[in-house]
Amino acid sequence: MAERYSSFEKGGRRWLLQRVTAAFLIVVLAFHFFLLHFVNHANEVTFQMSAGRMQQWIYYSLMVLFLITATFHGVNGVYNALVNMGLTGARKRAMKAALSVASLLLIVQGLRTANAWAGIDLLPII
Amino acid sequence: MSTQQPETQEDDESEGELETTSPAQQQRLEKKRQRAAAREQREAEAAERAAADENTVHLKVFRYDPEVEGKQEPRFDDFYVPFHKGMTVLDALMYARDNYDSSLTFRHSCRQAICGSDALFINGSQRLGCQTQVSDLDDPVRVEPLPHQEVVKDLVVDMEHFYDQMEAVEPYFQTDDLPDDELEEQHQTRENREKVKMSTRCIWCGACMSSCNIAAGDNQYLGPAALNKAYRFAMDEREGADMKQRRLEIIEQEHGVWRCQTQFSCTEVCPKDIPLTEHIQALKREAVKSNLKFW
Amino acid sequence: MYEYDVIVVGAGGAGLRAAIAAQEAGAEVAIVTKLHPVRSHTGAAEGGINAALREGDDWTDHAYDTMKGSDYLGDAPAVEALCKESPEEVIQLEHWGMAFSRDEDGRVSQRPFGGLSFPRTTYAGAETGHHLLHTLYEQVVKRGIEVFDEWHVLDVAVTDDDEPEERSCHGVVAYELATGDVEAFTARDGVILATGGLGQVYDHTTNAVANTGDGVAMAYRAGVPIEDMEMIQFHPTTLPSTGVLISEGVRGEGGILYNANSERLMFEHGYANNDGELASRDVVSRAELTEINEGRGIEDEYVHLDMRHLGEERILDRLENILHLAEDFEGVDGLEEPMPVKPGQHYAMGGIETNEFGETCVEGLYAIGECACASVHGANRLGGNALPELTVFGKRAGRHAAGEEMGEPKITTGKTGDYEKGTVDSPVELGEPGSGAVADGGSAAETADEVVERTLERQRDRIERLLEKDDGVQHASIRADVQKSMTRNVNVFREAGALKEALRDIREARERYSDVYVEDPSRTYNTDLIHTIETRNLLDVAETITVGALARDEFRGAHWRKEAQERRDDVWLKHTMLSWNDGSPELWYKPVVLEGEEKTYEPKVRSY
Amino acid sequence: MSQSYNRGRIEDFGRWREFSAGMWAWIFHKFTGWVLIGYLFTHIAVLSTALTAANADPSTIAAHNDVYTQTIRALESLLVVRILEVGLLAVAVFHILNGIRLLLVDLGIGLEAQDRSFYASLVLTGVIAVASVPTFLAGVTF
Repeated sequence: MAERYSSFEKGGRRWLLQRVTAAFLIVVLAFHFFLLHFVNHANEVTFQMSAGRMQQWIYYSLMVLFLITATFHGVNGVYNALVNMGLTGARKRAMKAALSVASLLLIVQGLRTANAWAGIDLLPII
Repeated sequence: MSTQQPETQEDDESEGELETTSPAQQQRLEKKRQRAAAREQREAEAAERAAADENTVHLKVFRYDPEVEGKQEPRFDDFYVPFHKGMTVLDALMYARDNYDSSLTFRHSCRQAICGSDALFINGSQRLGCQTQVSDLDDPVRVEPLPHQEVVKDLVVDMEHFYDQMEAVEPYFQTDDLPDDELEEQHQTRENREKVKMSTRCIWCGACMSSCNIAAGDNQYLGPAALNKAYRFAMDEREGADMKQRRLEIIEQEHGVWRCQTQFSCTEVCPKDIPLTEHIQALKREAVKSNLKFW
Repeated sequence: MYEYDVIVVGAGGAGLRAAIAAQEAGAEVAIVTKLHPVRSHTGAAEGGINAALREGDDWTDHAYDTMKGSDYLGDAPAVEALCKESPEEVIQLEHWGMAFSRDEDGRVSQRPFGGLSFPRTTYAGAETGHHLLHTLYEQVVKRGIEVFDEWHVLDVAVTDDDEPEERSCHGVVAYELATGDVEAFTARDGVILATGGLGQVYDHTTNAVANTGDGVAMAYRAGVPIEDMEMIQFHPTTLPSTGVLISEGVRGEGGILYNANSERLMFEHGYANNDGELASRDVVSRAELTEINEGRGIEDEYVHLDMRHLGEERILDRLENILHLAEDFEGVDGLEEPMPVKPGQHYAMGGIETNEFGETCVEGLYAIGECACASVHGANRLGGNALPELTVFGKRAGRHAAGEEMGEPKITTGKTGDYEKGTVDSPVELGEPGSGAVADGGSAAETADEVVERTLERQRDRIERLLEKDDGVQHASIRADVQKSMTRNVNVFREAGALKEALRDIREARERYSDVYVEDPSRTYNTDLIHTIETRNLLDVAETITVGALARDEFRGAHWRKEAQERRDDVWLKHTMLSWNDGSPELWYKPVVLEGEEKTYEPKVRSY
Repeated sequence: MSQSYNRGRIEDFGRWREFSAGMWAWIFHKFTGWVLIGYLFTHIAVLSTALTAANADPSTIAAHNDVYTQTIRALESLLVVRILEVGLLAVAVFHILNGIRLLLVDLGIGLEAQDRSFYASLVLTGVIAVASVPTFLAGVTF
């Protein structure tokens, strides 16, 4: 019982962030779907059009934020689910590290793709 | 009548006793078992007659005793109990125990939904045996011990962990703000009493904890009952702001309120209709509010 | 072997309060209880706690009401202690956080109750006992007091001296349900019995299944005199099918009793022309049964209690719990229809004889709460007087046992003051079958350790015998027969023939019990064994009730006799005492103490 | 409790028939969450073809012959992908609607209606998914 009072992480911040990102995602995801399936039909997608949108900095920023919040919301959700299933100790720490690395990779890869469209050469690694 | 039909496969008769049993006890057990077998036969016949009678309740009761041979392997026993209007599941169990099998074991005391002894898993839901009318249930009535708690014997589960969680939230009133006059009470508004009223109704039956699959996965999760207890004190204005802060720190910890996934299963099974999920959510908001102050 | 300064047996309101008090007085305390504390039957108390708290009220008025309610069988020093200390105990509970109902100004609410001259019953909805029990248990948790829950106390370790007044108590022996272990608990300073009621003697009772009079029976067999056992309270408003209690609070708030002709029976048939439904409990119970017996009952079984006119808002505010009970246990919606009610066994006014500090005549043995008889309730307990008794006498006994100096008691215990011998015209031999008056045979000069050790051995043997015996009678049928006989023969209206019938039934049950065996061989959570042991206690207790009822040929409070339907102060201003006398019960009497601190309570005609 | 005595048939998923609305909502939310996070990774992987495409000759891009455009078109021409997309929409819509429900619960709004709001989320999800079929299947080559 002692560790109850010395928990390294209160969880309250992650809980709140999960809610805040949820609220943001509800709006942006709806917009994303609407734009890419109803305004522009999926089979009409071209590199040019994507690049055209990405070159607008507002759209670019929105998509980058979208990527980061979605990754956090999703990965944090997965982590919570695992913890709720009873993951503890070393396996929990390992899972936390693995999920953090996966998130980082996803965000980096997403950014590189966005940059490819936008013509930005910030992350030139192959 | 108890037909004692095990639903699981028959035990291997040669299976040994627990090592601790003395030869004398073994002999005694053996004799009792023989008599039980004879009785079973008589009862099986009676059971068939009873089963034909519409005015009986068919109970399927979970049986397990770590010590008694034939019960070490969990199984379900059938009892056919004469029905009367207003009969509760507890009445039926008591009848079965007093008339068919005196070793049938369950906790019970007040028979009026206030002592919280007889929370059971009845037809797939956590309920108080005394508060559940047999006529409201589908036949047969399946009675099992509370899920997610270790079974001690038959319908009795180990409540220690539940009690530990209850006691981990400092479940006692603490205030430095008592009136100077020893014979004067602290004042409390009706609104404030109303706010904590439902939370004070908890009878520690453990139904909520048993229904919560987060508590099932995370042993350290405080669980609905303990969090409700924390709510009861945190929201009581008589305790003062400092104490509230302290209480929020307890429920904010990793295995505290954030574990709640708002499945509402605790709220649904609570025999005292305490809105447990609502109370836990209120605590989450209080915790966020108090933390935002420091941001 | 466990060792503490003070051992409290039972963890209801009285036991918990005593443990807190003893610990605060510096003692090392353990509570041994056959249930977990929050399962105790104090939790089922609904109505409230009487306390003279407010302007216009005074503890002396409370004492007067209580003496009148007791039909002058209460002992004034105990009654006055109750009434004087109840206010501070209520405030203490409030300071411990108890969720009392509140007035607009934020103070603790009070409401009228039967037999009270002032609305002095503090309450928390219609579940006052639940809140009191949980508040006290919370304080026990806070103080870290050791609780042995689900340990059934089998016996008290009392020396073997010839006279009970010379004996002393050094501990208890208990059986752990989970493991089947029998262990001794040595008490350096005192054992406090707080085992509660004995309602399971009857089959229609508001009491819990666990209320089997264990403390009374144990103390009785250890030689402590048992007092006024015939005084059994039948609560006028219990649900007919289960015996679940409908609080007096319903009548306190204005609920009305109707018979089958829709007559307001309390007034229209003249049972209580002034107070009506709020007359004392014994008066209302007799009124209802008279109506039923004279053919004005509904379905010849019950009367109606109507609270619909109080309005939904008020009912939900103050009596919500009653709605749930009526719905869950009788299928009646109290907002839409009247509730069926009939009298049911509710409370034992009598019990283990103690003085106003909870001390019995055996040194180091205390009794408090319902199992004790100080006596504050005399022949009839007023509604709302049980909960203050728990806290007031719990605190007193706890402190006294912990060694606090509290002065000379005014109430005598044992045969130390005036007493007279009595006789009872029993059709059968009483007490232990076959035992006669065989002394225990121990030497008088036992040390404390020897007494505890001897008790432990005896109880271990007893458990072994019960478990090893292979054939015989099971306890359940014995218990059921006695319960039925008691309900039939020793109920609200009593007459000699039926009482003797009950004694014959009890005798027969005792003989069957001598062949009792436990079918379940398990050492793990063997409730079969525990119930068998409890049934023995019920037999002893049932006998004392019936003997007392047969001896007292007058009508006083809860005790009504067909042969003598009036109060006979010339002969019966005295307590019925019963001593076990090593197996052959002995009846005797001691006078009531009517002299209070400043005045003497002269018996008056009791009308409401 | 993980160490508790295993009572076989009593354990959780065997009792699915007895689950209440809130429990189903939780299960669906978790399930749709897993699908969405899985999709997010896949989605970024597919979009990553844009990295190669960006290095292509501008004329290739103008003629929509770049790897990215070709990949997307190839995928979108498959009926199964289109059907999966309807499924994805349903999953996302449910997660959003139930997410709104959960946010309301967190704010303490409408807790008494939590079961009804779950059913409403389900129905609404179904309606939106069906209504989206014409749009989602438009232009698919069989």
